[in-house]
Amino acid sequence: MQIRQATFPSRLDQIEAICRLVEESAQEAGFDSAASYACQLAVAEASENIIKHGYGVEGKGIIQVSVTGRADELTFELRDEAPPFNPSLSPTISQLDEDDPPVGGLGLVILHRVMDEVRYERLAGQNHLTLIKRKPVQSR
Amino acid sequence: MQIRQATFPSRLDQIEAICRLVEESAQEAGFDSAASYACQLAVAEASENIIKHGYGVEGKGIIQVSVTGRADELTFELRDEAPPFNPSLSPTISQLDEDDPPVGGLGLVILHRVMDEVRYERLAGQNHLTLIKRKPVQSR
Amino acid sequence: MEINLLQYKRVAVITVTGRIDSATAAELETTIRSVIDNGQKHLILDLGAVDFLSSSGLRVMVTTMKTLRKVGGEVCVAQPSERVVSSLSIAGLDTLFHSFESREAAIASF
Amino acid sequence: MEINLLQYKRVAVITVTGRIDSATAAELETTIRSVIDNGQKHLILDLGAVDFLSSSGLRVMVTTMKTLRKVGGEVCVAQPSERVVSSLSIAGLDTLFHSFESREAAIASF
Ligand SMILES: Nc1ncnc2c1ncn2[C@@H]1O[C@H](COP(=O)(O)OP(=O)(O)O)[C@@H](O)[C@H]1O
Ligand SMILES: Nc1ncnc2c1ncn2[C@@H]1O[C@H](COP(=O)(O)OP(=O)(O)O)[C@@H](O)[C@H]1O
Repeated sequence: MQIRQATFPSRLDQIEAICRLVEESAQEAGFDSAASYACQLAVAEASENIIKHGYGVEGKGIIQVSVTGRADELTFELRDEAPPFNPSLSPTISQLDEDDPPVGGLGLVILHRVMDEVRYERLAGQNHLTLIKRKPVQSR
Repeated sequence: MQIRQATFPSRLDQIEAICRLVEESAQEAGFDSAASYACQLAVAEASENIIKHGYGVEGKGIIQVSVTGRADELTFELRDEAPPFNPSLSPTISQLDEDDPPVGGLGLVILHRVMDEVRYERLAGQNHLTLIKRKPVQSR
Repeated sequence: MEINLLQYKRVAVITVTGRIDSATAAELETTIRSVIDNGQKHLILDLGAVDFLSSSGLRVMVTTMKTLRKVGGEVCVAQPSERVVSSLSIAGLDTLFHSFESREAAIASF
Repeated sequence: MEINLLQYKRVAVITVTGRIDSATAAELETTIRSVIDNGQKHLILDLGAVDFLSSSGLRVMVTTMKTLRKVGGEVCVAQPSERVVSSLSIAGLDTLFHSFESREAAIASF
Protein backbone atom coordinates (compact mmCIF):
# COMPACT_ATOMS: atom_id res chain seq x y z
CA MET A 1 0.00 0.00 0.00
CA GLN A 2 1.02 3.53 -0.74
CA ILE A 3 2.46 5.51 2.16
CA ARG A 4 0.56 8.72 2.58
CA GLN A 5 2.15 11.65 4.32
CA ALA A 6 1.33 15.32 4.64
CA THR A 7 2.14 18.26 6.85
CA PHE A 8 -0.63 20.54 8.08
CA PRO A 9 -0.49 23.91 9.81
CA SER A 10 -1.85 23.58 13.35
CA ARG A 11 -5.20 25.16 12.62
CA LEU A 12 -8.65 23.74 13.38
CA ASP A 13 -9.75 24.35 9.78
CA GLN A 14 -7.18 21.71 8.76
CA ILE A 15 -8.98 18.88 10.58
CA GLU A 16 -11.21 18.28 7.57
CA ALA A 17 -8.18 17.83 5.29
CA ILE A 18 -6.56 15.49 7.82
CA CYS A 19 -9.78 13.45 7.84
CA ARG A 20 -9.68 13.26 4.06
CA LEU A 21 -6.17 11.81 4.15
CA VAL A 22 -7.33 9.20 6.67
CA GLU A 23 -10.41 8.41 4.61
CA GLU A 24 -8.43 7.82 1.43
CA SER A 25 -6.01 5.50 3.21
CA ALA A 26 -8.80 3.56 4.87
CA GLN A 27 -10.60 3.17 1.58
CA GLU A 28 -7.45 1.93 -0.14
CA ALA A 29 -6.89 -0.55 2.69
CA GLY A 30 -10.41 -1.91 2.19
CA PHE A 31 -11.77 -0.70 5.51
CA ASP A 32 -15.55 -0.47 5.55
CA SER A 33 -17.27 2.88 5.98
CA ALA A 34 -17.77 2.46 9.74
CA ALA A 35 -14.11 1.56 10.37
CA SER A 36 -12.97 4.40 8.15
CA TYR A 37 -15.15 6.84 10.06
CA ALA A 38 -13.84 5.56 13.39
CA CYS A 39 -10.26 6.19 12.20
CA GLN A 40 -11.12 9.69 11.00
CA LEU A 41 -12.73 10.43 14.32
CA ALA A 42 -9.75 9.21 16.36
CA VAL A 43 -7.13 11.00 14.26
CA ALA A 44 -9.26 14.16 14.34
CA GLU A 45 -9.45 13.97 18.14
CA ALA A 46 -5.67 13.58 18.45
CA SER A 47 -5.11 16.46 16.03
CA GLU A 48 -7.61 18.73 17.77
CA ASN A 49 -5.83 18.08 21.06
CA ILE A 50 -2.43 18.89 19.58
CA ILE A 51 -3.77 22.19 18.25
CA LYS A 52 -5.82 23.18 21.29
CA HIS A 53 -3.89 21.73 24.21
CA GLY A 54 -0.42 21.16 22.72
CA TYR A 55 0.29 24.35 20.84
CA GLY A 56 -2.38 26.20 22.79
CA VAL A 57 -2.97 28.78 20.07
CA GLU A 58 -3.94 28.10 16.48
CA GLY A 59 -1.34 28.38 13.73
CA LYS A 60 1.69 28.15 16.03
CA GLY A 61 3.15 24.96 14.57
CA ILE A 62 2.64 22.00 12.32
CA ILE A 63 1.22 18.49 12.46
CA GLN A 64 2.78 15.82 10.33
CA VAL A 65 0.50 12.90 9.52
CA SER A 66 1.61 9.70 7.86
CA VAL A 67 -0.32 6.54 7.16
CA THR A 68 1.15 3.14 6.40
CA GLY A 69 -0.65 -0.08 5.74
CA ARG A 70 0.43 -3.63 6.49
CA ALA A 71 -1.55 -6.85 6.22
CA ASP A 72 -4.88 -6.07 7.84
CA GLU A 73 -4.03 -2.94 9.74
CA LEU A 74 -3.42 0.74 9.28
CA THR A 75 -0.82 2.72 11.25
CA PHE A 76 -1.32 6.44 11.70
CA GLU A 77 1.60 8.51 12.94
CA LEU A 78 1.17 12.07 14.15
CA ARG A 79 4.17 14.30 14.92
CA ASP A 80 4.15 17.74 16.45
CA GLU A 81 6.56 20.10 18.13
CA ALA A 82 4.37 21.15 21.03
CA PRO A 83 5.37 20.51 24.67
CA PRO A 84 5.54 16.82 25.62
CA PHE A 85 2.23 15.10 26.27
CA ASN A 86 1.58 11.40 26.48
CA PRO A 87 -1.97 10.40 25.48
CA SER A 88 -1.17 6.71 25.36
CA LEU A 89 -2.48 5.98 28.82
CA SER A 90 -6.04 4.79 28.55
CA PRO A 91 -8.42 7.11 30.39
CA THR A 92 -10.60 5.36 32.93
CA ILE A 93 -13.77 4.87 30.98
CA SER A 94 -16.42 4.85 33.65
CA GLN A 95 -20.06 3.98 33.28
CA LEU A 96 -21.95 7.01 32.00
CA ASP A 97 -23.48 8.96 34.87
CA GLU A 98 -26.77 9.96 33.25
CA ASP A 99 -27.43 12.62 35.85
CA ASP A 100 -24.03 14.26 35.50
CA PRO A 101 -22.60 13.36 32.11
CA PRO A 102 -19.00 14.38 31.39
CA VAL A 103 -18.62 17.63 29.48
CA GLY A 104 -14.93 17.18 28.64
CA GLY A 105 -12.42 14.39 28.33
CA LEU A 106 -14.27 12.69 25.48
CA GLY A 107 -11.41 13.09 23.00
CA LEU A 108 -9.08 10.61 24.68
CA VAL A 109 -11.99 8.25 25.35
CA ILE A 110 -12.82 8.19 21.64
CA LEU A 111 -9.15 7.79 20.67
CA HIS A 112 -8.73 4.72 22.85
CA ARG A 113 -12.13 3.20 22.07
CA VAL A 114 -11.42 3.30 18.36
CA MET A 115 -7.75 2.37 18.15
CA ASP A 116 -6.32 -1.07 18.86
CA GLU A 117 -2.97 0.39 19.89
CA VAL A 118 -1.92 3.83 21.05
CA ARG A 119 1.82 4.43 21.48
CA TYR A 120 3.72 7.55 22.42
CA GLU A 121 7.36 8.60 22.16
CA ARG A 122 9.16 11.90 22.61
CA LEU A 123 11.97 12.04 20.05
CA ALA A 124 14.20 14.98 19.14
CA GLY A 125 11.82 17.57 20.56
CA GLN A 126 8.81 16.02 18.86
CA ASN A 127 5.75 14.17 20.10
CA HIS A 128 5.35 10.94 18.12
CA LEU A 129 1.91 9.44 18.44
CA THR A 130 1.35 6.06 16.81
CA LEU A 131 -2.20 4.80 16.34
CA ILE A 132 -2.90 1.32 15.02
CA LYS A 133 -6.28 0.16 13.76
CA ARG A 134 -6.86 -3.41 12.70
CA LYS A 135 -9.36 -4.15 10.00
CA PRO A 136 -12.59 -5.43 11.51
CA VAL A 137 -12.96 -9.15 10.76
CA GLN A 138 -16.53 -9.04 9.54
CA SER A 139 -15.99 -6.20 7.14
CA ARG A 140 -19.15 -5.72 5.13
CA MET B 1 -68.56 18.66 -28.15
CA GLN B 2 -69.55 15.06 -27.69
CA ILE B 3 -72.67 14.42 -25.60
CA ARG B 4 -71.89 12.08 -22.77
CA GLN B 5 -74.60 10.10 -21.11
CA ALA B 6 -74.68 7.18 -18.74
CA THR B 7 -77.04 5.47 -16.35
CA PHE B 8 -75.86 4.45 -12.90
CA PRO B 9 -77.47 2.27 -10.23
CA SER B 10 -78.33 4.40 -7.21
CA ARG B 11 -75.44 3.21 -5.06
CA LEU B 12 -72.86 5.33 -3.24
CA ASP B 13 -70.03 3.34 -4.80
CA GLN B 14 -71.11 4.78 -8.16
CA ILE B 15 -70.26 8.36 -7.20
CA GLU B 16 -66.66 7.84 -8.27
CA ALA B 17 -67.74 6.72 -11.75
CA ILE B 18 -70.12 9.67 -12.01
CA CYS B 19 -67.21 11.97 -11.11
CA ARG B 20 -65.14 10.39 -13.84
CA LEU B 21 -67.80 11.16 -16.43
CA VAL B 22 -67.90 14.77 -15.27
CA GLU B 23 -64.11 15.00 -15.27
CA GLU B 24 -63.82 13.75 -18.85
CA SER B 25 -66.43 16.23 -20.05
CA ALA B 26 -64.80 19.13 -18.22
CA GLN B 27 -61.43 18.22 -19.65
CA GLU B 28 -62.80 18.05 -23.17
CA ALA B 29 -64.47 21.44 -22.69
CA GLY B 30 -61.13 22.92 -21.67
CA PHE B 31 -62.11 23.60 -18.05
CA ASP B 32 -59.09 23.99 -15.77
CA SER B 33 -58.47 21.55 -12.98
CA ALA B 34 -60.13 23.70 -10.30
CA ALA B 35 -63.30 24.22 -12.37
CA SER B 36 -63.40 20.52 -13.23
CA TYR B 37 -63.09 19.60 -9.56
CA ALA B 38 -65.86 22.04 -8.63
CA CYS B 39 -68.18 20.40 -11.18
CA GLN B 40 -67.35 16.91 -9.92
CA LEU B 41 -68.04 18.03 -6.40
CA ALA B 42 -71.43 19.58 -7.26
CA VAL B 43 -72.63 16.65 -9.35
CA ALA B 44 -71.44 14.25 -6.64
CA GLU B 45 -73.41 16.18 -4.01
CA ALA B 46 -76.57 16.08 -6.15
CA SER B 47 -76.11 12.36 -6.79
CA GLU B 48 -75.43 11.56 -3.13
CA ASN B 49 -78.63 13.37 -2.20
CA ILE B 50 -80.66 11.46 -4.78
CA ILE B 51 -79.35 8.16 -3.41
CA LYS B 52 -79.56 9.01 0.28
CA HIS B 53 -82.56 11.33 0.52
CA GLY B 54 -84.42 10.61 -2.72
CA TYR B 55 -84.43 6.85 -2.97
CA GLY B 56 -83.65 6.52 0.76
CA VAL B 57 -82.04 3.12 0.41
CA GLU B 58 -79.11 2.20 -1.80
CA GLY B 59 -79.70 0.32 -5.03
CA LYS B 60 -83.42 1.10 -5.30
CA GLY B 61 -83.26 3.00 -8.56
CA ILE B 62 -81.12 4.64 -11.18
CA ILE B 63 -79.52 8.00 -11.90
CA GLN B 64 -79.17 9.12 -15.46
CA VAL B 65 -76.42 11.64 -16.05
CA SER B 66 -75.89 13.50 -19.29
CA VAL B 67 -73.44 16.25 -20.11
CA THR B 68 -73.68 18.65 -23.02
CA GLY B 69 -71.33 21.48 -23.91
CA ARG B 70 -72.06 24.75 -25.68
CA ALA B 71 -69.80 27.74 -26.21
CA ASP B 72 -68.17 28.31 -22.87
CA GLU B 73 -70.42 26.31 -20.60
CA LEU B 74 -71.24 22.78 -19.56
CA THR B 75 -74.72 21.55 -18.78
CA PHE B 76 -75.17 18.56 -16.49
CA GLU B 77 -78.55 16.89 -16.36
CA LEU B 78 -79.46 14.39 -13.65
CA ARG B 79 -82.65 12.33 -13.83
CA ASP B 80 -84.02 10.03 -11.16
CA GLU B 81 -87.30 8.34 -10.30
CA ALA B 82 -87.33 9.10 -6.61
CA PRO B 83 -90.11 11.17 -5.00
CA PRO B 84 -90.22 14.80 -6.12
CA PHE B 85 -87.64 17.12 -4.58
CA ASN B 86 -86.67 20.57 -5.75
CA PRO B 87 -83.10 21.52 -4.87
CA SER B 88 -83.06 24.60 -7.09
CA LEU B 89 -83.89 27.01 -4.30
CA SER B 90 -80.66 28.47 -3.04
CA PRO B 91 -80.15 27.64 0.65
CA THR B 92 -79.56 30.66 2.81
CA ILE B 93 -75.81 30.70 3.06
CA SER B 94 -75.20 32.35 6.36
CA GLN B 95 -71.91 33.52 7.77
CA LEU B 96 -70.08 30.56 9.38
CA ASP B 97 -70.78 30.40 13.10
CA GLU B 98 -67.36 29.27 14.33
CA ASP B 99 -68.74 28.24 17.71
CA ASP B 100 -71.53 26.16 16.26
CA PRO B 101 -70.59 25.15 12.73
CA PRO B 102 -73.26 23.38 10.65
CA VAL B 103 -72.99 19.59 10.61
CA GLY B 104 -75.42 19.03 7.75
CA GLY B 105 -76.84 20.94 4.84
CA LEU B 106 -73.48 21.42 3.15
CA GLY B 107 -74.45 19.50 0.01
CA LEU B 108 -76.91 22.08 -1.31
CA VAL B 109 -74.56 24.89 -0.27
CA ILE B 110 -71.78 23.36 -2.36
CA LEU B 111 -74.14 22.71 -5.30
CA HIS B 112 -75.26 26.34 -5.44
CA ARG B 113 -71.82 27.85 -4.75
CA VAL B 114 -70.31 25.92 -7.63
CA MET B 115 -73.00 26.08 -10.28
CA ASP B 116 -74.03 29.18 -12.18
CA GLU B 117 -77.55 27.88 -12.70
CA VAL B 118 -79.60 25.22 -10.95
CA ARG B 119 -82.94 24.34 -12.51
CA TYR B 120 -85.49 21.73 -11.51
CA GLU B 121 -88.44 20.13 -13.26
CA ARG B 122 -90.67 17.18 -12.47
CA LEU B 123 -91.50 15.43 -15.74
CA ALA B 124 -93.24 12.11 -16.29
CA GLY B 125 -92.51 10.84 -12.79
CA GLN B 126 -88.90 11.90 -12.96
CA ASN B 127 -86.84 14.56 -11.22
CA HIS B 128 -84.91 16.55 -13.83
CA LEU B 129 -82.08 18.54 -12.34
CA THR B 130 -80.17 20.84 -14.68
CA LEU B 131 -76.84 22.27 -13.55
CA ILE B 132 -75.00 24.83 -15.67
CA LYS B 133 -71.36 25.77 -15.14
CA ARG B 134 -69.76 28.52 -17.19
CA LYS B 135 -66.07 28.31 -17.95
CA PRO B 136 -64.14 30.63 -15.65
CA VAL B 137 -62.88 33.60 -17.69
CA GLN B 138 -59.31 33.48 -16.45
CA SER B 139 -58.84 29.80 -17.07
CA ARG B 140 -55.20 28.92 -16.33
CA MET C 1 -59.67 5.39 0.50
CA GLU C 2 -56.90 4.29 2.80
CA ILE C 3 -56.53 5.35 6.41
CA ASN C 4 -53.32 5.28 8.39
CA LEU C 5 -53.26 6.02 12.11
CA LEU C 6 -50.18 7.13 14.02
CA GLN C 7 -50.57 7.62 17.76
CA TYR C 8 -48.13 9.88 19.53
CA LYS C 9 -48.15 10.76 23.21
CA ARG C 10 -50.24 13.89 22.96
CA VAL C 11 -51.52 13.78 19.42
CA ALA C 12 -52.82 11.32 16.84
CA VAL C 13 -52.13 11.75 13.14
CA ILE C 14 -54.67 10.25 10.74
CA THR C 15 -53.41 10.08 7.18
CA VAL C 16 -56.03 9.62 4.48
CA THR C 17 -55.33 8.64 0.89
CA GLY C 18 -57.85 8.76 -1.95
CA ARG C 19 -61.50 9.82 -1.92
CA ILE C 20 -63.52 10.92 1.07
CA ASP C 21 -67.11 10.84 -0.11
CA SER C 22 -70.38 9.29 0.99
CA ALA C 23 -69.04 5.83 0.13
CA THR C 24 -66.05 6.11 2.46
CA ALA C 25 -66.76 8.81 5.06
CA ALA C 26 -68.24 6.32 7.52
CA GLU C 27 -64.97 4.41 7.71
CA LEU C 28 -63.09 7.60 8.49
CA GLU C 29 -65.64 8.46 11.15
CA THR C 30 -65.19 5.05 12.78
CA THR C 31 -61.43 5.48 12.95
CA ILE C 32 -61.72 8.97 14.41
CA ARG C 33 -64.27 7.80 16.95
CA SER C 34 -62.02 5.02 18.18
CA VAL C 35 -59.14 7.47 18.61
CA ILE C 36 -61.31 9.90 20.56
CA ASP C 37 -62.83 7.11 22.65
CA ASN C 38 -59.24 6.20 23.49
CA GLY C 39 -58.86 9.57 25.21
CA GLN C 40 -56.98 11.43 22.51
CA LYS C 41 -57.90 15.13 22.42
CA HIS C 42 -55.60 16.37 19.68
CA LEU C 43 -56.09 15.14 16.18
CA ILE C 44 -54.29 15.93 12.95
CA LEU C 45 -55.81 14.98 9.62
CA ASP C 46 -53.05 14.63 7.04
CA LEU C 47 -55.05 15.25 3.85
CA GLY C 48 -52.07 15.60 1.53
CA ALA C 49 -53.10 12.63 -0.58
CA VAL C 50 -56.87 13.19 -0.64
CA ASP C 51 -58.12 13.85 -4.16
CA PHE C 52 -61.82 14.21 -3.41
CA LEU C 53 -63.61 15.57 -0.36
CA SER C 54 -67.37 15.91 -0.46
CA SER C 55 -69.87 17.15 2.12
CA SER C 56 -70.00 13.67 3.70
CA GLY C 57 -66.34 14.00 4.61
CA LEU C 58 -66.74 17.62 5.69
CA ARG C 59 -69.59 16.56 7.94
CA VAL C 60 -67.30 14.05 9.68
CA MET C 61 -64.67 16.76 10.11
CA VAL C 62 -67.15 19.23 11.60
CA THR C 63 -68.59 16.61 13.93
CA THR C 64 -65.07 15.74 15.06
CA MET C 65 -64.29 19.37 15.73
CA LYS C 66 -67.43 19.77 17.83
CA THR C 67 -66.77 16.60 19.83
CA LEU C 68 -63.17 17.53 20.55
CA ARG C 69 -63.90 21.13 21.49
CA LYS C 70 -66.27 19.90 24.15
CA VAL C 71 -63.34 18.19 25.88
CA GLY C 72 -60.94 21.06 25.30
CA GLY C 73 -59.32 19.41 22.31
CA GLU C 74 -59.03 20.21 18.64
CA VAL C 75 -58.65 18.81 15.15
CA CYS C 76 -56.50 20.45 12.51
CA VAL C 77 -55.43 19.73 8.97
CA ALA C 78 -51.91 19.06 7.72
CA GLN C 79 -50.61 19.67 4.20
CA PRO C 80 -54.07 19.71 2.54
CA SER C 81 -54.10 18.92 -1.16
CA GLU C 82 -55.32 21.56 -3.61
CA ARG C 83 -58.65 19.76 -3.84
CA VAL C 84 -59.12 19.62 -0.09
CA VAL C 85 -58.43 23.36 0.03
CA SER C 86 -61.08 23.82 -2.70
CA SER C 87 -63.70 21.76 -0.88
CA LEU C 88 -63.15 23.59 2.40
CA SER C 89 -63.34 26.96 0.73
CA ILE C 90 -66.40 26.15 -1.43
CA ALA C 91 -68.20 24.88 1.68
CA GLY C 92 -67.17 28.00 3.60
CA LEU C 93 -65.31 25.96 6.21
CA ASP C 94 -61.80 27.18 5.48
CA THR C 95 -61.67 29.36 8.57
CA LEU C 96 -62.95 26.62 10.86
CA PHE C 97 -60.00 24.25 10.52
CA HIS C 98 -56.45 25.35 11.21
CA SER C 99 -54.41 24.23 8.30
CA PHE C 100 -50.65 23.64 8.48
CA GLU C 101 -48.22 23.33 5.60
CA SER C 102 -46.47 20.34 7.13
CA ARG C 103 -47.26 17.48 9.50
CA GLU C 104 -44.50 18.60 11.83
CA ALA C 105 -45.85 22.16 12.05
CA ALA C 106 -49.26 20.71 12.88
CA ILE C 107 -47.80 18.47 15.57
CA ALA C 108 -45.76 21.34 17.00
CA SER C 109 -48.89 23.48 17.24
CA PHE C 110 -50.33 21.39 20.07
CA MET D 1 -21.45 23.36 8.49
CA GLU D 2 -24.83 24.94 7.99
CA ILE D 3 -27.34 25.60 10.73
CA ASN D 4 -31.05 26.08 10.23
CA LEU D 5 -33.33 27.13 13.08
CA LEU D 6 -37.08 26.55 13.15
CA GLN D 7 -38.95 27.90 16.16
CA TYR D 8 -42.28 26.35 17.02
CA LYS D 9 -44.47 27.28 19.95
CA ARG D 10 -43.14 24.74 22.40
CA VAL D 11 -40.06 23.41 20.66
CA ALA D 12 -37.19 24.58 18.49
CA VAL D 13 -35.70 22.42 15.76
CA ILE D 14 -32.06 23.01 14.87
CA THR D 15 -31.03 21.33 11.64
CA VAL D 16 -27.30 20.91 11.09
CA THR D 17 -25.70 20.01 7.78
CA GLY D 18 -22.05 19.00 7.32
CA ARG D 19 -19.29 18.64 9.90
CA ILE D 20 -19.53 19.35 13.60
CA ASP D 21 -15.94 19.44 14.80
CA SER D 22 -13.68 21.84 16.70
CA ALA D 23 -13.74 24.25 13.76
CA THR D 24 -17.52 24.61 13.78
CA ALA D 25 -18.85 23.55 17.21
CA ALA D 26 -18.67 27.09 18.59
CA GLU D 27 -21.12 28.35 15.98
CA LEU D 28 -23.57 25.60 16.91
CA GLU D 29 -23.15 26.48 20.58
CA THR D 30 -23.91 30.14 19.88
CA THR D 31 -27.12 29.25 18.04
CA ILE D 32 -28.24 26.91 20.80
CA ARG D 33 -27.45 29.48 23.47
CA SER D 34 -29.54 32.14 21.73
CA VAL D 35 -32.48 29.74 21.52
CA ILE D 36 -32.21 28.84 25.20
CA ASP D 37 -31.76 32.48 26.23
CA ASN D 38 -34.98 33.09 24.34
CA GLY D 39 -36.77 30.89 26.86
CA GLN D 40 -37.06 27.73 24.78
CA LYS D 41 -36.83 24.60 26.93
CA HIS D 42 -37.32 21.90 24.33
CA LEU D 43 -34.74 21.45 21.64
CA ILE D 44 -34.49 19.00 18.79
CA LEU D 45 -31.25 18.53 16.93
CA ASP D 46 -31.95 17.22 13.43
CA LEU D 47 -28.62 15.54 12.67
CA GLY D 48 -29.75 13.72 9.55
CA ALA D 49 -27.27 15.50 7.31
CA VAL D 50 -24.29 15.56 9.69
CA ASP D 51 -21.36 13.59 8.29
CA PHE D 52 -18.85 14.17 11.07
CA LEU D 53 -19.35 14.66 14.80
CA SER D 54 -16.30 14.90 17.03
CA SER D 55 -15.94 15.41 20.79
CA SER D 56 -16.19 19.18 20.34
CA GLY D 57 -19.70 18.74 19.03
CA LEU D 58 -20.57 16.14 21.65
CA ARG D 59 -19.39 18.53 24.34
CA VAL D 60 -21.84 21.16 23.06
CA MET D 61 -24.62 18.58 23.11
CA VAL D 62 -23.86 17.48 26.67
CA THR D 63 -23.61 21.08 27.89
CA THR D 64 -26.96 21.81 26.25
CA MET D 65 -28.52 18.81 27.94
CA LYS D 66 -27.25 19.91 31.35
CA THR D 67 -28.43 23.50 30.88
CA LEU D 68 -31.89 22.45 29.75
CA ARG D 69 -32.38 19.84 32.44
CA LYS D 70 -31.79 22.51 35.07
CA VAL D 71 -34.87 24.34 33.80
CA GLY D 72 -36.93 21.18 33.35
CA GLY D 73 -36.27 21.02 29.63
CA GLU D 74 -34.55 18.58 27.32
CA VAL D 75 -32.66 18.16 24.09
CA CYS D 76 -33.16 15.18 21.81
CA VAL D 77 -31.90 14.02 18.45
CA ALA D 78 -33.94 13.49 15.27
CA GLN D 79 -33.07 11.15 12.41
CA PRO D 80 -29.35 10.88 13.26
CA SER D 81 -27.10 9.90 10.37
CA GLU D 82 -25.13 6.65 10.61
CA ARG D 83 -22.04 8.64 11.52
CA VAL D 84 -23.77 10.54 14.28
CA VAL D 85 -24.96 7.22 15.69
CA SER D 86 -21.34 5.98 15.53
CA SER D 87 -19.94 9.02 17.32
CA LEU D 88 -22.53 8.84 20.09
CA SER D 89 -21.94 5.16 20.60
CA ILE D 90 -18.13 5.35 20.51
CA ALA D 91 -18.24 8.17 23.06
CA GLY D 92 -20.64 6.15 25.22
CA LEU D 93 -23.31 8.85 25.03
CA ASP D 94 -25.92 6.90 23.09
CA THR D 95 -28.11 6.38 26.12
CA LEU D 96 -27.96 10.02 27.16
CA PHE D 97 -29.79 11.47 24.16
CA HIS D 98 -33.22 10.27 23.14
CA SER D 99 -33.05 9.61 19.46
CA PHE D 100 -36.09 9.63 17.18
CA GLU D 101 -36.38 8.21 13.69
CA SER D 102 -38.19 11.26 12.37
CA ARG D 103 -38.46 14.95 13.15
CA GLU D 104 -42.17 14.61 13.68
CA ALA D 105 -41.76 11.82 16.24
CA ALA D 106 -39.24 14.00 18.07
CA ILE D 107 -41.61 16.97 18.05
CA ALA D 108 -44.51 14.79 19.19
CA SER D 109 -42.45 13.52 22.14
CA PHE D 110 -42.56 16.88 23.90
N1 LIG E 1 -1.75 17.06 22.84
C1 LIG E 1 -1.99 17.42 24.10
N2 LIG E 1 -1.16 18.29 24.74
C2 LIG E 1 -1.40 18.67 26.00
N3 LIG E 1 -2.43 18.25 26.72
C3 LIG E 1 -3.29 17.39 26.17
C4 LIG E 1 -3.13 16.95 24.83
N4 LIG E 1 -4.14 16.10 24.56
C5 LIG E 1 -4.91 16.04 25.65
N5 LIG E 1 -4.42 16.80 26.63
C6 LIG E 1 -4.95 16.94 28.01
O1 LIG E 1 -5.85 15.88 28.24
C7 LIG E 1 -7.16 16.39 28.58
C8 LIG E 1 -8.24 15.46 28.03
O2 LIG E 1 -8.29 15.57 26.64
P1 LIG E 1 -9.58 15.14 25.85
O3 LIG E 1 -9.96 13.78 26.30
O4 LIG E 1 -9.35 15.32 24.41
O5 LIG E 1 -10.74 16.10 26.36
P2 LIG E 1 -10.91 17.66 26.23
O6 LIG E 1 -10.14 18.11 25.05
O7 LIG E 1 -12.37 17.80 26.07
O8 LIG E 1 -10.42 18.24 27.53
C9 LIG E 1 -7.18 17.77 28.00
O9 LIG E 1 -8.08 18.60 28.71
C10 LIG E 1 -5.74 18.24 28.16
O10 LIG E 1 -5.52 18.70 29.46
N1 LIG F 1 -82.77 14.45 -3.77
C1 LIG F 1 -83.35 14.73 -2.61
N2 LIG F 1 -84.51 14.13 -2.27
C2 LIG F 1 -85.10 14.42 -1.10
N3 LIG F 1 -84.62 15.29 -0.19
C3 LIG F 1 -83.47 15.91 -0.46
C4 LIG F 1 -82.77 15.67 -1.67
N4 LIG F 1 -81.67 16.45 -1.67
C5 LIG F 1 -81.66 17.14 -0.52
N5 LIG F 1 -82.76 16.81 0.22
C6 LIG F 1 -83.09 17.39 1.54
O1 LIG F 1 -82.34 18.58 1.73
C7 LIG F 1 -81.58 18.51 2.91
C8 LIG F 1 -80.24 19.21 2.74
O2 LIG F 1 -79.39 18.48 1.88
P1 LIG F 1 -77.85 18.70 1.88
O3 LIG F 1 -77.59 20.17 1.78
O4 LIG F 1 -77.21 17.85 0.85
O5 LIG F 1 -77.35 18.30 3.33
P2 LIG F 1 -77.37 16.87 4.06
O6 LIG F 1 -77.37 15.81 3.00
O7 LIG F 1 -76.13 16.90 4.85
O8 LIG F 1 -78.59 16.88 4.93
C9 LIG F 1 -81.44 17.02 3.20
O9 LIG F 1 -81.25 16.77 4.55
C10 LIG F 1 -82.76 16.48 2.67
O10 LIG F 1 -83.74 16.62 3.67
